[in-house]
Amino acid sequence: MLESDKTDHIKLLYWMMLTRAVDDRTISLAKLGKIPGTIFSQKGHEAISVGAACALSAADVVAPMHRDLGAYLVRGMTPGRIFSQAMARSTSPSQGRDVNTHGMGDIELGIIGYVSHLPQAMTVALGAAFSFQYRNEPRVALTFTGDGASSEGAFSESLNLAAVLKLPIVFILEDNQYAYSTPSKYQYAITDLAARATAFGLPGMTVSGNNVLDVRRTTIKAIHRARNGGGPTLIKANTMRMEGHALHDSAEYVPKELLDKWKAKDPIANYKKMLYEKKVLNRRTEKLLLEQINKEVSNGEQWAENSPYPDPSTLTEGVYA
Amino acid sequence: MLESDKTDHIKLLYWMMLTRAVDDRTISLAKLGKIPGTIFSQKGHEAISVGAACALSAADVVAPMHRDLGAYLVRGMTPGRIFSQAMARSTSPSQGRDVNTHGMGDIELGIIGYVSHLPQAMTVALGAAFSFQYRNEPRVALTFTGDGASSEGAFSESLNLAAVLKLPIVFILEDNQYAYSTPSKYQYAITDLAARATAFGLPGMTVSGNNVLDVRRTTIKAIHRARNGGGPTLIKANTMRMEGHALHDSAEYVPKELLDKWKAKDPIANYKKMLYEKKVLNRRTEKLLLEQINKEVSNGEQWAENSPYPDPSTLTEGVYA
Amino acid sequence: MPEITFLQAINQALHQEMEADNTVFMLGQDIGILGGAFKATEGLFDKFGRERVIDTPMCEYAFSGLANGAALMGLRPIVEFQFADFISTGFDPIVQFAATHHYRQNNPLPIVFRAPWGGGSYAGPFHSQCPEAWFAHTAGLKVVIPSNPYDAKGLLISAIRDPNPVIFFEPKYLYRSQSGEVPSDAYTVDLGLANVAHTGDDISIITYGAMVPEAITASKILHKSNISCEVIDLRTISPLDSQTILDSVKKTGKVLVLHEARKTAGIGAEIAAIVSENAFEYLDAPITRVTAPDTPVPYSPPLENAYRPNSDSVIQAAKTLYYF
Amino acid sequence: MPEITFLQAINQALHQEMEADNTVFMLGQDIGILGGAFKATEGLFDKFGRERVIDTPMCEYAFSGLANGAALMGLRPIVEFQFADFISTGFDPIVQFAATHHYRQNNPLPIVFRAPWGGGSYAGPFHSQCPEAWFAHTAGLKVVIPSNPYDAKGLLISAIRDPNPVIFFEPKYLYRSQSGEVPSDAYTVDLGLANVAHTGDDISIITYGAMVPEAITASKILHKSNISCEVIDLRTISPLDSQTILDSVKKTGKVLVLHEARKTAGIGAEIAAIVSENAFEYLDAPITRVTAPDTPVPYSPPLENAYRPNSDSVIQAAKTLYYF
Ligand SMILES: Cc1ncc(C[n+]2csc(CCOP(=O)(O)OP(=O)(O)O)c2C)c(N)n1
Ligand SMILES: Cc1ncc(C[n+]2csc(CCOP(=O)(O)OP(=O)(O)O)c2C)c(N)n1
Ligand SMILES: [Mg+2]
Ligand SMILES: [Mg+2]
Repeated sequence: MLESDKTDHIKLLYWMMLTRAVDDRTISLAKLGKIPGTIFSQKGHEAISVGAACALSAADVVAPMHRDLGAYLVRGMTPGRIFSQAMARSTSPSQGRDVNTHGMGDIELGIIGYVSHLPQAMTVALGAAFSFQYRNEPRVALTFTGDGASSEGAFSESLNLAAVLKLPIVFILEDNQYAYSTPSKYQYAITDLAARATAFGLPGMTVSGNNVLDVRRTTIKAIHRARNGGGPTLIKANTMRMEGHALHDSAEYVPKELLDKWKAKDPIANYKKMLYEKKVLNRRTEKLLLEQINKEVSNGEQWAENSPYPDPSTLTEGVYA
Repeated sequence: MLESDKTDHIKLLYWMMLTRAVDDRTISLAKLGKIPGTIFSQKGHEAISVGAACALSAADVVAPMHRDLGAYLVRGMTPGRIFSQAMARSTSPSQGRDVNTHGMGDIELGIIGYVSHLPQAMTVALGAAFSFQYRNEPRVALTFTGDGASSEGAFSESLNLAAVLKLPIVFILEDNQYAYSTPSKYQYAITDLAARATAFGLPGMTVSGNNVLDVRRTTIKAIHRARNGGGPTLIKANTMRMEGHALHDSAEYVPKELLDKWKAKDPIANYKKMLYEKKVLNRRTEKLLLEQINKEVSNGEQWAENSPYPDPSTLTEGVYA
Repeated sequence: MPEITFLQAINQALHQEMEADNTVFMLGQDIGILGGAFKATEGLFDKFGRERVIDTPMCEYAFSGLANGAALMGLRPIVEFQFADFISTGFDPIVQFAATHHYRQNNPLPIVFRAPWGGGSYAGPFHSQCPEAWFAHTAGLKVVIPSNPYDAKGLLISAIRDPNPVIFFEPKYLYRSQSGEVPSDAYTVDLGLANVAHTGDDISIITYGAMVPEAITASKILHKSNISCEVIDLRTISPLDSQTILDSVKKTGKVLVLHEARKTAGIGAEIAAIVSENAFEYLDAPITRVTAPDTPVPYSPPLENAYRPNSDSVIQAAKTLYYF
Repeated sequence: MPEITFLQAINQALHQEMEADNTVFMLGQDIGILGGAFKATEGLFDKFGRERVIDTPMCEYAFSGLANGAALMGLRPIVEFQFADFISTGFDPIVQFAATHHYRQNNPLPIVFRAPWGGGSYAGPFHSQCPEAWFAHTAGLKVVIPSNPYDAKGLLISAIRDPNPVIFFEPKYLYRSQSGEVPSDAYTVDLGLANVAHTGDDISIITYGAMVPEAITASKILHKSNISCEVIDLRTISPLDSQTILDSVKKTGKVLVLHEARKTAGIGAEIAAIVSENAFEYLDAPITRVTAPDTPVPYSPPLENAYRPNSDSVIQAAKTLYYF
């Protein structure tokens, strides 16, 4: 294995671990009463958001949904700004105006903030892709959606419009088997959501959403296709949401066996194991990684906590540009 | 051929001829300035609306769109009431409040009036089907949509919801190759819209929309399936819109060759020819049919013209039940 | 009478109407097994099963449309939007079909579109909205927003029994913060009738929803300064009870309209218009609106606290009005 | 200056801005080959091709969302809804994303959402709507409705150049019925400024869109009865030009608000509220609203004629107001 491959593997691990660490810390902060709003659990989704985001080039853009913390981090959003957003501080990407990952966009980093209405981010991503095509730029838009959101009309309209205009866009469908409490069987009547793609004239692929390499490899292919005028692709990534829908949700509606089964498939633990086996990772490197992540997270938390709340006198500013 | 089959064939012909006659007369009335609003041409769609509606039982309901004049007639809406609606008279199904086939419902006849927003009729039909399932009644809802409307989110949401709830409903997609001026290639990127069905977990079939027997046969099967708990079906009926989108549209964007090709496939002329060949139809019967239809149409027109306009003093009545 | 929360009052109304009338059914996201994001539908799934309490896919357009069709065929659907903010996703079937159907087709459409509504819980721009003005401006809908557990139950039962489509917004801020005495049996509170929640002579505070308790608190405090406020709880936003509004205004001559929805073209504007059209000679001061400003609902507590009116802002405005 | 129709003025603005700025592009149904249902986009497809004049599939949600994303990346989309009635199908992307984006994310979204708007042509409940109040109540959008060819061109050019999402409604009743002198070069009419379309001393008629010519006609007739009306053409509905409104009201003391949208919670309510809040001492009579009633727009000519205000209804109301 080449040294550069090793670095690459470690990087993927780092991003996933960072994602989980930020998620965990956010939950702790919430439990300490430091977060006024709610937060969405990320556990189980790390390989998808990290793997897909790592397939992008710097000039590409990403329009994530609410379980894509990894994509924000990979694109350069610091843990500090993420905590600041959760803690409703003025230094956050929304200046304290939007909640958790909503509206956590930063166009300089190529991140489009989403609105709650699912899967509206897909339609915004269409527009980014359209702008690249319009200007003849070799850039691609990447966007994420959930299994539940795939029942919304906006999902189908987006696939269709992307296919008709042959837009340079990649859709990642994170199939975590639940939409809040609603299991797949009450959400759709087919076995594989990737089939939706075919019905609108784009390729649909399925990957293991718990395998970061699989996610990245397939996304790279789709991005390559999009960048070269081949049009859109839908990638369905299978996973399981390992916690409640959001902070307050104990998710008793999820069978314990299902969680147990998927616990064994943890995207980070398994990837780590593989890296140990391949001798890419050793105790020392892992310790260094952990230290670095802890430092980043703690510094970020500190920074966020020291950030001021927005000044109420700014309330009515910026409604118009 | 049995006598009853003959009658049946003649009936199908009668409904198609009546549909065309009412359509033609409406156009004449419009040209005479007797119709304040616009009207949608029906030419090319007669076999679909008639064939599908003739597959229904009396207790079933139909939620048509704007090219399903035949379905209204088959369900018992008189030409008079149809003219009255176009002429904005108080005797019309909407009491002069809605325009052309919009809001031309009559729940006693099992007809649900549509609103303009396409394909919203599909969602209303879902509710009718749901009510049958809820009450355990062996009834079915039939609804129609266009190729253009299939790009709307409401179309996909409807297929999905129908499949998830296994509703007793049949969707007819009238693929007339255009949505107003927009040809199929700008509307969708697949070759056969019936594939949409599969992607949502219901059977999708294709029929010749210019062959009334084919349409009816397939619809009967789908209705039978729905009535027996088998769930929804999508039937795509291929045809060509033979006139402009609506009265004012000269449709210069449609290639003449395309129209010529489809002119040879006229659903009424060809059916008639077949009936002549099979000796089901002869000059005398055809003449009688024509006379009867002319009489119905003329009487209807007369009745409509003699109907009063709504009284302006009723303007604000009936906003609430 | 037992004391129960606003949320329990809603839940009770749903249970009792489902029991009383088997044409009533519910549909929405996560209302079944979960009992709703706020537990408003708790216990219904266990009692009535998936036949009548349906966890739908995410498709506000299609399930609102389904409700239209089911109502047309004689059922009484209750649709839950997970938050009032998501009613914009099911907008078309409500404003185009449900609202216009009786006028055009003469068939009643008895539907209730319910949703947790409003701010005060730092839930950000997309979980705090107050979209009632969109629907009040749309002819053919009734719009109801209760302010206390008693009204919540009685108005919801009325809404379910009403032959028209009713938008029923539940101030989620009050779900658990408000308790009150509520009869255990079913009863109705008439739609279209405002309630004089507090009587007074100097100023009419016209309001609804979660601002009613704020107005009452303010009135009690203002009383100490010898300012006597009458609080009109509209309860039904559309159609408005002009009579009760005008009666109060004719008595006090001073009007303070209060709501947590945005100002421009909100319900407060309509009330100001009704008053200035019909009680002009009785007015002793400008009509004052105390509302949220014309911005999205911001998340951060200092911002939302400044955004959302409360008893303090009412007291301040009432004093200015009183000494006008 | 050449005389052209309202429709030609719109078409000219589109041609000139497309020429001047290659980040401007258009999308909508049948705007390309057909040139639009009303021919507002005629000639654009031939000149700029499908790259910049895009016939979309039928998907108001997705193409409005696409416009949001394209604007975010620096383009200037112009979206056409075939009728204003269909804007409710693309409602979510407009009211949830476009309207809130700058406030939340600090990036400008220069988009124009255009649509033929309003009644008067017996087109029925779904091809005659006036939904401006929905958008005026939604913070973050500008709403513009011109009343004559000169303003139509100038306001549309301003809207295209504006960094904010603008809802631009075109009274289709005026498309061909109104002609006027329009400079052939590009020019702007500022958004947010009302126009005094007719000066007068006794009554302020505050209106917009296709009601402006009705108000002017009425004013001319009323002049013969020695009633002098000032006609304020709002032009921009949101944000409103309170200054011009109040200046006029302070002069006349009598207010007649006129629009063809429905009454309840319409723009007229907002104007009544602004006036009664800010010019109370100047008012000599109740504020009168002349609007459509709270019903769907009916099709039949006798009904729509009764539904839609016109110069006669203005004259009648103005006389009552004058002799108050
Ligand atoms: C249009 C719309 N309706 C309802 C909601 C409320 N809601 C937030 S997340 C969620 C479930 C989403 O499920 P899925 O798409 O599978 O994503 P997941 O949360 O499982 O990652 C719902 C119903 C919403 N955000 N948008
Ligand atoms: C939501 C919506 N957008 C736009 C329109 C305007 N419109 C009326 S008919 C039509 C074309 C419909 O095409 P299709 O579904 O193929 O039916 P066809 O008219 O060809 O029978 C359009 C765009 C509409 N009725 N509804
Ligand atoms: Mg999910
Ligand atoms: Mg078509």
